[in-house]
Amino acid sequence: MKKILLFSTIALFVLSNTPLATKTYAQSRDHILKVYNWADYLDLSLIDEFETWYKEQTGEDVKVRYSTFDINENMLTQIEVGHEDYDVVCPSEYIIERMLKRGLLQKIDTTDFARTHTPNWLGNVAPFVADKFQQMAPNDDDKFNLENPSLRVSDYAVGYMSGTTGFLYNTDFVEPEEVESWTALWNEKFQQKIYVKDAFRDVYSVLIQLARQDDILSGKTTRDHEASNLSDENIQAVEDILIKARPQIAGWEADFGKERMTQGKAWINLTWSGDAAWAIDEAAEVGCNLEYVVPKEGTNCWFDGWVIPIYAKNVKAASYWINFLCQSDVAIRNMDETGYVSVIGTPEVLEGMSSEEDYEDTVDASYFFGDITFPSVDEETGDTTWIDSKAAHLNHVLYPNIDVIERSILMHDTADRNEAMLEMWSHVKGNNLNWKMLTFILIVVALILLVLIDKKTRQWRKRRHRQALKLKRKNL
Amino acid sequence: MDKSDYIIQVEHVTKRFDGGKVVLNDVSLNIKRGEFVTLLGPSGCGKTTLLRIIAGFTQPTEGKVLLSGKDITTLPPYQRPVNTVFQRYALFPHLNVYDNVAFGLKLQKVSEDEIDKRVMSALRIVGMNEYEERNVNALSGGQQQRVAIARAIVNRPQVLLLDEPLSALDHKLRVDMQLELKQMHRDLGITFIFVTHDQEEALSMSDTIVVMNDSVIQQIGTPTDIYNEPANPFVADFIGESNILNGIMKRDFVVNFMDKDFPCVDKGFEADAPIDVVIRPEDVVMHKDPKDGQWTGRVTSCIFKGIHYEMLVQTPDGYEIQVQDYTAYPAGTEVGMSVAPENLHVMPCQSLYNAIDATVIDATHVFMLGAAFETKLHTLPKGTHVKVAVDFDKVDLLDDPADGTAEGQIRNILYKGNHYFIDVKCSNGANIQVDTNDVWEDWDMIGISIKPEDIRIIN
Amino acid sequence: MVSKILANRANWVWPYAIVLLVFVVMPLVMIVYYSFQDAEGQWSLHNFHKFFLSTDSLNTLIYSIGIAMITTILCILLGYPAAYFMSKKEYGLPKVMAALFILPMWINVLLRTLATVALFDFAHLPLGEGALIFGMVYNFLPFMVYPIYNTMLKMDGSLIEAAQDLGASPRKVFTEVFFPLSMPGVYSGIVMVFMPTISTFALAELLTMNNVKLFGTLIQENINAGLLGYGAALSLIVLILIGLTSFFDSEE
Amino acid sequence: MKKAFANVYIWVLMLLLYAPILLILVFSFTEAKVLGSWTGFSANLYKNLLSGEAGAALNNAIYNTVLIALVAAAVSTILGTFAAIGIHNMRHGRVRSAITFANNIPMINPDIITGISIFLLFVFLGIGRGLFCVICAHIAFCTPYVVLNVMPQLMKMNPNIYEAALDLGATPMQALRKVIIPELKSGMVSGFILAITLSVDDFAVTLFTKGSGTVETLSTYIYADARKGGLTPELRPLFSIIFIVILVLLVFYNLKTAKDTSKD
Repeated sequence: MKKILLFSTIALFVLSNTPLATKTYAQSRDHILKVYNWADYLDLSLIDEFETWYKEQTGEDVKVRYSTFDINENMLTQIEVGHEDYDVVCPSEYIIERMLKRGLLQKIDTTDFARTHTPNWLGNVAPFVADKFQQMAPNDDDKFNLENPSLRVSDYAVGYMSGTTGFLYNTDFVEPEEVESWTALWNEKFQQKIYVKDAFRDVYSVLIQLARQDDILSGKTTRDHEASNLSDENIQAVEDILIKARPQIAGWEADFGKERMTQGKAWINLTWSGDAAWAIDEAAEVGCNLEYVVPKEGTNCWFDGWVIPIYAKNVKAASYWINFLCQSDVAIRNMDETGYVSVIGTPEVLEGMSSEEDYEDTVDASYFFGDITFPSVDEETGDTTWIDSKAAHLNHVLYPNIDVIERSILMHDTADRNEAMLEMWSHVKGNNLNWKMLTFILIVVALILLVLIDKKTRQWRKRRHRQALKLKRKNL
Repeated sequence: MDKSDYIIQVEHVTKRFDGGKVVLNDVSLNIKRGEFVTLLGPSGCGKTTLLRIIAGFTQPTEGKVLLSGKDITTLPPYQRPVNTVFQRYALFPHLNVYDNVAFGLKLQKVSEDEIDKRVMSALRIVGMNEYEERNVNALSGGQQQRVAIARAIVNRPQVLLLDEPLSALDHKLRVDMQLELKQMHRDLGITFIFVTHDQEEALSMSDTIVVMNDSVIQQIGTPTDIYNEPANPFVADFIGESNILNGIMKRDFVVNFMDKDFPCVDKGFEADAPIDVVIRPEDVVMHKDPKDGQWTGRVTSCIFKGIHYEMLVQTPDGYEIQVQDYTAYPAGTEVGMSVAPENLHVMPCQSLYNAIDATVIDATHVFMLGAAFETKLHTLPKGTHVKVAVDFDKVDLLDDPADGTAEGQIRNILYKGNHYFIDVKCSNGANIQVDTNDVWEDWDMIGISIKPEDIRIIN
Repeated sequence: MVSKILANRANWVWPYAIVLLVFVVMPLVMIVYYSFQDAEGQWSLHNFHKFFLSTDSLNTLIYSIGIAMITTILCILLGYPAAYFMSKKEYGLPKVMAALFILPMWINVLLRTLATVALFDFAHLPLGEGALIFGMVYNFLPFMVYPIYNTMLKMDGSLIEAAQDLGASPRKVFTEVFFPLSMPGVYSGIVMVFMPTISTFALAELLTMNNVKLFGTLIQENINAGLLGYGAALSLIVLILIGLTSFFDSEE
Repeated sequence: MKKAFANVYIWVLMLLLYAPILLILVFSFTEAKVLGSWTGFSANLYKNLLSGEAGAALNNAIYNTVLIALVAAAVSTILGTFAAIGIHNMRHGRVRSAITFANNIPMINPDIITGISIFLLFVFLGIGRGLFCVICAHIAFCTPYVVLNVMPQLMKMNPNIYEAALDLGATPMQALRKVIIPELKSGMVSGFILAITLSVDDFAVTLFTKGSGTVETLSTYIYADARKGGLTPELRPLFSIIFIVILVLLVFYNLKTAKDTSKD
């Protein structure tokens, strides 16, 4: 007993003295910035830098409480249902759209910037991304009527990272032409060798383009229309594709795909360009050759952006955080760290990311950086190279050629069809019930019942038998 | 007697447990067919082990067990035509009363009707019909007891073994069960071997009583023999109340104890042979007038025992005699007492002194009773095996085992009228007897010390 | 006053009673409450309607039950002899054996599962149903062995002797007495294995690379996706199942 | 013959049971990314375990785990002991059976149900989840086991000693401290230990009650890590250490109990 009391007192003492606790209780809320971001989605050394930078700018202390999620919906649930008071979060575009519709967002507050003479870098975001944001589907009965010109989505959301969905594949086992098309999913050669990202929206939005490619090419319909039209037929079409692909699929990965690929346990991984870029570098180190390709039928060009939920307690710091991340050098560092491509479209980024020896073939990234050419001077050698956004020596995984962008779609919020999608997804994913199993269950149940019945009947028969004998005895 | 009359013959059975502890020491026993035999003795005397050997749960270390002439020593229990009633019944909790009783018969593949007939009759014998459907856990101790008996007798065993079956029942119930068991034995006509530590139980039920102590049989006989002619002080003391006194056999038909001569019916001892005299309290006749009677004394206590009074009488020369009489003599009254010659039970003493095996260590020490004792100077060479004689009253018992030269445990205490006669088991297994006036308890651990001058070495 | 209340020791239960009310009873009420609410927070049977219409959820449930059955049966088949051998002295197995058997039970379940995954990778065996069942058995075997072992240890030896005495050969002793008497242990073993198997989610995820989904996974997915109502409804179904099994258990 | 079979059987089963553990123990001493390829002996995995960002996270996780376990175990031990005494002294009746029934619920319920139900409660009350919520949940599912461990001691205890203490002039509190607690000690200790292990082991409940990512415990940390890459290299030394610790603890515990039993 004494021991236990001792323990508890120690425990409580510790509790009241933990840095964690002091964070929680001692510090007032407006010196805390609660950042909620995807896992592995930030150069963590930036956190301290932001804290010092914020001090410089505003003269106020702030402590960043950084936590991560790996499922959009999970994060949204916590905010919408759990009312968690995150100050700044980084959801995907369709969630941003939903949060807008449901009035879960508040404007990014840039008013202080001028006062603290802090440059506003929010404009560094590539215009093409801003446009994509603005495209988010209008809907009249929403709290936020997005057609209302006075409302710019970019007031509520600032892009962070972007990417495409495609195939990451191991060149030792897979020929490039084998993965030109999404139909690679059906190739028996890859039995149990394909991992698919456990993200039904992305998978849907790319595979629907495979399902409808004839109509799309013949111009009967548009990619974006099909992608955002979650009719039962469309969902069914995608489901059929996946069912057909089932034997090849070895698993549905939340995050472990890259790991399995670098370990050579899988040959193909339907995943995001960012993961791909990261995995390619990782694999190179252990001498495993991976490549990334966007199949011809089309892809989805996705964005994650920073937003400030209405339950946020420290809007000011949140706004500064977003602004901070929009600096070109910060963007580059994040790209190097995470492998994803920042939406910052400044010449500095273009210059920083292009490299002739690493990427001899060029990509047309003018859609992203605008149509610009400028000389770049190498510090050591001092010789000048011309950088041309139309023919830039960039990593095609990160900055796909314009044609890829032309056949890409923007994902829209599909909350109303959420359940239908989930159902389709689990049809494909989790339906392992087969006849073998069913018969087995039936047999077991039957056996159990038999035993029970047998037991009961035996008792009953015995009882009756005894009754009879009792009678006999009485009669004797 | 013709061997075929014996159903169970236990021949020179010795049981030694792994620890080397001897629980049965060369026990031999013949049990007649149809007898009601009781194994009687204090706890730890080995009676239960003997029963388990007969049942087959335990294998004897030496000797063998015969069942109607056939050697069954190695036969597993389930092949022996004997059944046991266990101390705590051991009824199967997953079966109801009926199935518990039918268990054995089912195994013998007896027909349903036959089973039912026999089960019901067995239940009727123990008065448990009507309970057949009951769950055994829902029964009282007595009822469980009856079911256990029914379960055993239903198989018509040649021998029924009962391992203290009544010990768990309260007194009233026990007495009833005793009568019923006796009745059952008569009706069934099979051999009962009954283990108990309760002498009344033994006396009231058995044809033959086997008194056991210290893993050997002390006496075998009918209850009356055992009671009236106890073979030794232990039996006399263990069975019923008794006054046990040291005495000397003057000559045939004359015994001397309490420094007085008494006429008796015993003869054949050599003159002045030391003996123990046993007088049952109810055999002492009391006289109002101290002059009549063979000796006198003052009543020190008088307790009413229902039918009779139990009194303690102090004789002038310091003996305390236990007396039972139908008339009360209040404490303080002077009385005279006499005992009829035929009621004087004379039994020869095993010995007058302790004769102990010892080994010479050096000129002034011998090793005995598991320790080295100092002796008077002697000339025997080292290592010679000798007998050492120590008088009963020359052994000192000490509270703390550590204080004594040797250690021992008190096994048996006899009150010899004016002193206690104590049996001590020493750490090395040897026994010594001690006369003392100190009061000890059974199982006390004590220290033993003997003065050097009291150790007489004899060859 | 206070001391008067304390004097009656029956009252000492109330603090805990309150905790039970708040953190055990209320939450269960919550499950019921949410399971009868649709997305708009209106009372409705929508969730159950959905459950019984969506073949998928039903299949998952049935499939999970199947897996649970296989796991349980394998655990019994493997565990019963083990418990038997360890509880019987004549096999001369050291007492510490039992402890060693239980030991893995104390390692974090995820780590244990990861260990099995590692084993399969190491042996180049495919992850999937096979791995799942192996992992499940691996994880739950101790929970089966332990109760059986205990009942066997506690069993009254005189019952066995009684059976022998009544003419039961060693085989009969086992079938007629020992086995029936050991059943309670088996039942509690089943209870400890069956339901947890149905409702695990992490194990399935790790052992099959998300390929196989158990009922637990389904619940977790829905909760994560913010479909609290449906998640609650599924949980309620598990609770009902538990009720049934424990009812059967008491039947025995 | 039979004996041989029994031994073989048990040992084979043991081998199967420990194969994965041994595998990881061995490969925790090589840096190979992929378990199975041996890139030479090195203890770096152990060295780096608590260093770097991952190390910091792990540190925090361990810290939280210990903190939660201690608080939860201590509280539920005290709570459970009082509860057991209370229940023991209650009249048999509705209230008592109701409480004992409620007491059984967390033991029968699968963790996921316990976790979700408490999660729903906090959602319903609109309280943000976190350390507090986790600790509450852990107390909720630990206490029943404490009660379960203390009850038998109470059964064994002579019902009169408490009265005897009062009769000899002790106040109820003194009687509790000087008479009852000593009687229940062994039960409470084993209850406390059990509570600790349960709390440390727990995963499902914590996952649903920890809310925002700030409160990671060992299990949730492992889960997050496992979702990334199965058994990532840094988990191997962690696993090995945990295994060894448990092994040592269990050995000590058995020795102790063995001594106690031999004593009486």
